[in-house]
Amino acid sequence: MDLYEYQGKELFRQVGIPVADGRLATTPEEARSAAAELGGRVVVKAQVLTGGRGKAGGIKLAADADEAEVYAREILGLDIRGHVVRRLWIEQASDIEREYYLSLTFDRGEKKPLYMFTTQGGMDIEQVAQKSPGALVRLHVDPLEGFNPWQARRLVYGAGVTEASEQKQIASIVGKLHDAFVRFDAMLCEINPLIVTPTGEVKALDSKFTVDDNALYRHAEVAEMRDLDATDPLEALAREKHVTYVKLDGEVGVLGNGAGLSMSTVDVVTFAGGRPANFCDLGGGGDAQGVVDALEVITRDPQVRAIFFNIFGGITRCDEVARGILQALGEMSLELPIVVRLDGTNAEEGRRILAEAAAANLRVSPTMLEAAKRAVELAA
Amino acid sequence: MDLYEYQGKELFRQVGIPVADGRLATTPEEARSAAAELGGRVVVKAQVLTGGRGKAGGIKLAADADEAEVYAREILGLDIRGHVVRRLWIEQASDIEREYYLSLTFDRGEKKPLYMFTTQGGMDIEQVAQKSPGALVRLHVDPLEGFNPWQARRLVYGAGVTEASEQKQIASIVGKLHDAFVRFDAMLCEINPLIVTPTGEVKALDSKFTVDDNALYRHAEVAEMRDLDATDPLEALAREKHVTYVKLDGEVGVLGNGAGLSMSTVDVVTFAGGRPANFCDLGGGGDAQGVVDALEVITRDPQVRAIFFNIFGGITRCDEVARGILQALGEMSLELPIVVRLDGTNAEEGRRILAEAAAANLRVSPTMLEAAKRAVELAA
Amino acid sequence: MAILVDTETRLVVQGLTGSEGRFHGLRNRAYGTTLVAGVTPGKGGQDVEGVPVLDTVAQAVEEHGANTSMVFVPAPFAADAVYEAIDAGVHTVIAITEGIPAHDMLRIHAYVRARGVRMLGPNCPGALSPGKANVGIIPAEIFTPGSIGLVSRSGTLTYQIGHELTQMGLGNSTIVGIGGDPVVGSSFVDILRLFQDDPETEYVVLVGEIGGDEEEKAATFIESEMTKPVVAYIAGFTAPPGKTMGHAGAIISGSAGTAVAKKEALEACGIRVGTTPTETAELAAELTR
Amino acid sequence: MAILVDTETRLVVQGLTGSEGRFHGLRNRAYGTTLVAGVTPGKGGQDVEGVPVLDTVAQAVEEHGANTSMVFVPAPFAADAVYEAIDAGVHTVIAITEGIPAHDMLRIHAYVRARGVRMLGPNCPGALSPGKANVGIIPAEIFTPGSIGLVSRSGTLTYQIGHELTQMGLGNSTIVGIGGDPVVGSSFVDILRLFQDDPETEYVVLVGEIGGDEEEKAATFIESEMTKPVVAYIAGFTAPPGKTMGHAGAIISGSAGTAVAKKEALEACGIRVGTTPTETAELAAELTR
Repeated sequence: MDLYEYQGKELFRQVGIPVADGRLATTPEEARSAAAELGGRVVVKAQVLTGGRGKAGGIKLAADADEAEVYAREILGLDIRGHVVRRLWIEQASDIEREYYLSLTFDRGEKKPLYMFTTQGGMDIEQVAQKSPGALVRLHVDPLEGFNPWQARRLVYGAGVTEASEQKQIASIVGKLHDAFVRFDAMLCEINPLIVTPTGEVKALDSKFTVDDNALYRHAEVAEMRDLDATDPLEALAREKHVTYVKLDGEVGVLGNGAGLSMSTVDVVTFAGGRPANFCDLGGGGDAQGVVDALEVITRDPQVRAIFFNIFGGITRCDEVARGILQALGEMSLELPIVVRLDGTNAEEGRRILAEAAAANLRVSPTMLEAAKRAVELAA
Repeated sequence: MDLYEYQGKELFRQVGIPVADGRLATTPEEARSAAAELGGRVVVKAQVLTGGRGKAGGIKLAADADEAEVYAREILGLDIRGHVVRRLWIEQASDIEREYYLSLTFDRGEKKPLYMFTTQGGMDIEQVAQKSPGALVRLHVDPLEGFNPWQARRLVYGAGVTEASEQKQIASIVGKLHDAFVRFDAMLCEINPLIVTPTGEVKALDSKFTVDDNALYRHAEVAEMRDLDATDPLEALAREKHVTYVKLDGEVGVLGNGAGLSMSTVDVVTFAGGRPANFCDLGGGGDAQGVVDALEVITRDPQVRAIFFNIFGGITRCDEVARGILQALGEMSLELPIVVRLDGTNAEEGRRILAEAAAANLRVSPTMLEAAKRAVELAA
Repeated sequence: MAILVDTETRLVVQGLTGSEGRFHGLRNRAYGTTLVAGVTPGKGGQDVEGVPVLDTVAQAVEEHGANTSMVFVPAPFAADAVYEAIDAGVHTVIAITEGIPAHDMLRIHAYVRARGVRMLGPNCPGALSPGKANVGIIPAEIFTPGSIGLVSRSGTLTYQIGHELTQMGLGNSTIVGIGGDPVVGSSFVDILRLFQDDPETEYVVLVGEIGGDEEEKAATFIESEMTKPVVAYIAGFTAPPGKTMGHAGAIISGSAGTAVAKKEALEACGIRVGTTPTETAELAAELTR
Repeated sequence: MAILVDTETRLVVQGLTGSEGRFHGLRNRAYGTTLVAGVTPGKGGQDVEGVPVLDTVAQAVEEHGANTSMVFVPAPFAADAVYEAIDAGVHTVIAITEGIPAHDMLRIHAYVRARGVRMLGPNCPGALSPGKANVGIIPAEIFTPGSIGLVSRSGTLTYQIGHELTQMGLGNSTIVGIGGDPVVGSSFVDILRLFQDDPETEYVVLVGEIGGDEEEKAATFIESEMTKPVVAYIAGFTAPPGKTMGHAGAIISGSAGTAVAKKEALEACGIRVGTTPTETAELAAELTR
């Protein structure tokens, strides 16, 4: 789960990482009063779960509350890479002397948290890594031993920070970032830029914070931060129905059982020349109601013109799936063409059930590849 | 550093281990008002840093405040195995249905914390270990991974606790004992007995808590618990002077440099037929003032009849030690016979300095063994 | 022989009294796996169709000689269950449980490695050595004994490919699901090493998917250390970046972990990669001719 | 050869700019030890009599090829310094610092073992291989090169015995102080194993003291795995239970860790135990005849 800048900063604040004072605003009026409360110059920042806000006009420096309101009006509703701005973060403006970069990420390859730090902040870290790899200090943390202060020194001295007070402040932030990472089950904690002000203060000017979905059960306060308005409405419906669903941009609705097979099904549709409308995983033990729920989500997408049901029965029984399909047809008066491929546990029984129902829009195909081709044709 | 029962219970309370309510009292009057405040029956418990209080009459059950005062009067000033009772813990009386034993100790051999748990509580655990080893569950904790709940289950089920509520309460206490152990740098946390009341409540009826002296710098609140009145006055003086000193019960005052050599010196005095008055380590880099301080502590013991100075110079320079001895002789007008053996760095110079001083009570011996014999003779 | 599970396996199921644990535990027993005990704290003394239920894994090891544990405990308690199994002394832990926090797995991974214990999962279908033992939720009836080792991060996709192999008359030595989470107990390389050393395995099919770099590491390992032929399949060519595709571990982060990159890495090391499950099975069949 | 420190040693001193670190670091250099750098965070760029001071141990390893670290950092910061040294990649850490909390050492012990790094101390005098290298605070002038390996939990007591050996014309391969704390990086057994494998060592003198059970473990090891003759000394026969005798680790807990028990354990394994340092040196001298 990705957090907004202001949410990540709230978590930073909780572990003691210095951030500028700010307020959330969802209307120009709120932006005005937030700016008035904060006093002085403020930055009006679009809260969107994507990068490139600055270039897209989503960040503006306002001299006073009036200007903050004007900018808020401009930014709210802006579409930034497909994300509509609904929230603003109004923050006291910070003077910037230098921009650094600090992150702690979950390194799957090494199975360890990985620190990255460079004094070349403010830009994309992948660029820094490519252009001047020597400027980027990387350091893993042992998951059992955890953080020790030498690691902060290694980053700070390794990157060539020379001013003693800066060294000390950054070292402290490095340790606190680890606190945040562990305490909130983060997959990513990024501060870019980590700024030094002209008076030598170090603080986090931005935050990128991703929390492990599997760990949300032990972080109720973070789980509540999820912005349901920002997620795709179909994906929100899917979440509600406990259906694993990812919206894609085509016409062939896809339903499989198991993540790997479902991904493979999406691929096969593509290879057959079609465009999948979604990824949808019925899960390992799908029952009839699961099938109904999944079909409801898939067919809510108006782009869908045909549906491909690809089931390999294991724990999932094909007869149960067949019954679910018929139940859904009955309840939803579906008229879209549906191609079904059943194999594995009770596949014959499943096929027999579908054949007996003799629904006009239902076709059964013997193999995955053939079924995919059929579905692509029907969606054309 | 060993803590009194009431101090250990305070730490238990801080981590959430249930203990009975109680008050500290140092006079019979305080004991009375403590008992009155607590209400009902109370137990008057001598606070001494040794075992066997019960048998020595140091624990009494009082029906009311009057009786508490009477018992307090009896117990205060009692000598229990050489420890004079100066503090009492007045605690609400607990009804006991069953007595268990639970501890977490620092296992040097395995280099891991070690849990021990048995339902045969209330008696000496070494006895349980000998008589019915099968009844004692032992379980180590990995120092990097720390505590996990299965360990509590292993103890509780392994020892055969059958009642579900008891299992749950004890499992929780097991986890909290680990919290206490780690949080306070304990070398030992023992609850004996861990009682079950007739209503099924589990609580710690006693505490034995030892904190690592080397870690006291990070536990100011524990360091302040040290009872300077209870330590041997000579050892207290030594602590004040930063001299490593342990009081023994003989006539030959012993001073060495380095813990191993000092221990060896005490041994050699014994093998030579004498009785050492103390262990005293000048430390690795002893200077003249260190020698003066150490001599001051040693000679404060009225039993001392001769002193054996055993120095092997390494980092310590023998000439420096010799000067310290002369300085001490001058300042303290010492008349006790002193046998000095100097070897190693600048030994000749040291011997020359002592020879030139020609003090009447000062003898220089060439070897450790000969010096020991001489000192024993002089003390006889 | 075969790998990981076989006739020597003495299984304890942690969470045997739960509905899933009971269903699959008994199913594994019905297949012929030696199921010696179940563990559910507080339910010691009960039994599940004749299988004794104990309070601790230690009892299963000491009293019933358990050497392999299958974990069906709910996610919030699963990490603790895995530690319990490791410390009790089993040599193999197979964690079926889905949804264990990734940080818990970081610690478990370090812990399990340091102790030389083998672990599959979490979020995995387990391991099946046809004709010998089945530990997990793999439907055994799809597979027949043979010489092809199958290793995958996915369940049903493996069944699909296995099914196609079976249709062609080809059998498997062991089918291994390593799990779909970002950090799992055994990597592709760990399992490939076991297959390389297993006399019953002659060929290997590797079924990867988007996310992480385990397929890339497998490619290097196969090229440098394996003599047995390997073919591969990768799922997720159409997956958009930043979206979790069913498995917690199936996610393209930035430009890392794409199916194209994995396919290229494998092909650069001389490993043929099928475009569809069917083509992959056909490539495997070609090897055996 | 010799063990632990020799002409291959490239030393970095953590805390070189402190008074003790400076004194002993330079003393070690004067003896002939290759001292490549010092580390004091924040003092990088300075030097101590020509020895470069750096901010991190990593720099000492990468830029100066340090392979051994000596730790003189004050106790509250010493654990961190040890971790830094281990992770920077040195193969040997010698911690002179006294007063490191025992819990810190539990964790360090597990950490250092898992990484195959050798560690002496804390609260130890270091290691001296006469004629080759000295890392620590052992006064080298007492010792001469020879074939007796000397290992001890104590400093001065070792000097005493070494001095008596030198007086008899006997020299040492390496003198090792493992440290006087309850948990130290290397046990007697670890060092005995090194001596057993060291061609220059022909005999070993072990100097133990009260507390713990490392002498007992050493006895078993000597009996079962050593071919080289060993004599021993134990200090603390007169020590009362429950009192710390100078070393944090020199304490009899209950009935465990007494000198008598240790002496009996050693003798039961056929190892002669001297009553005094002098007698111990004489026993060692007998071995060499």
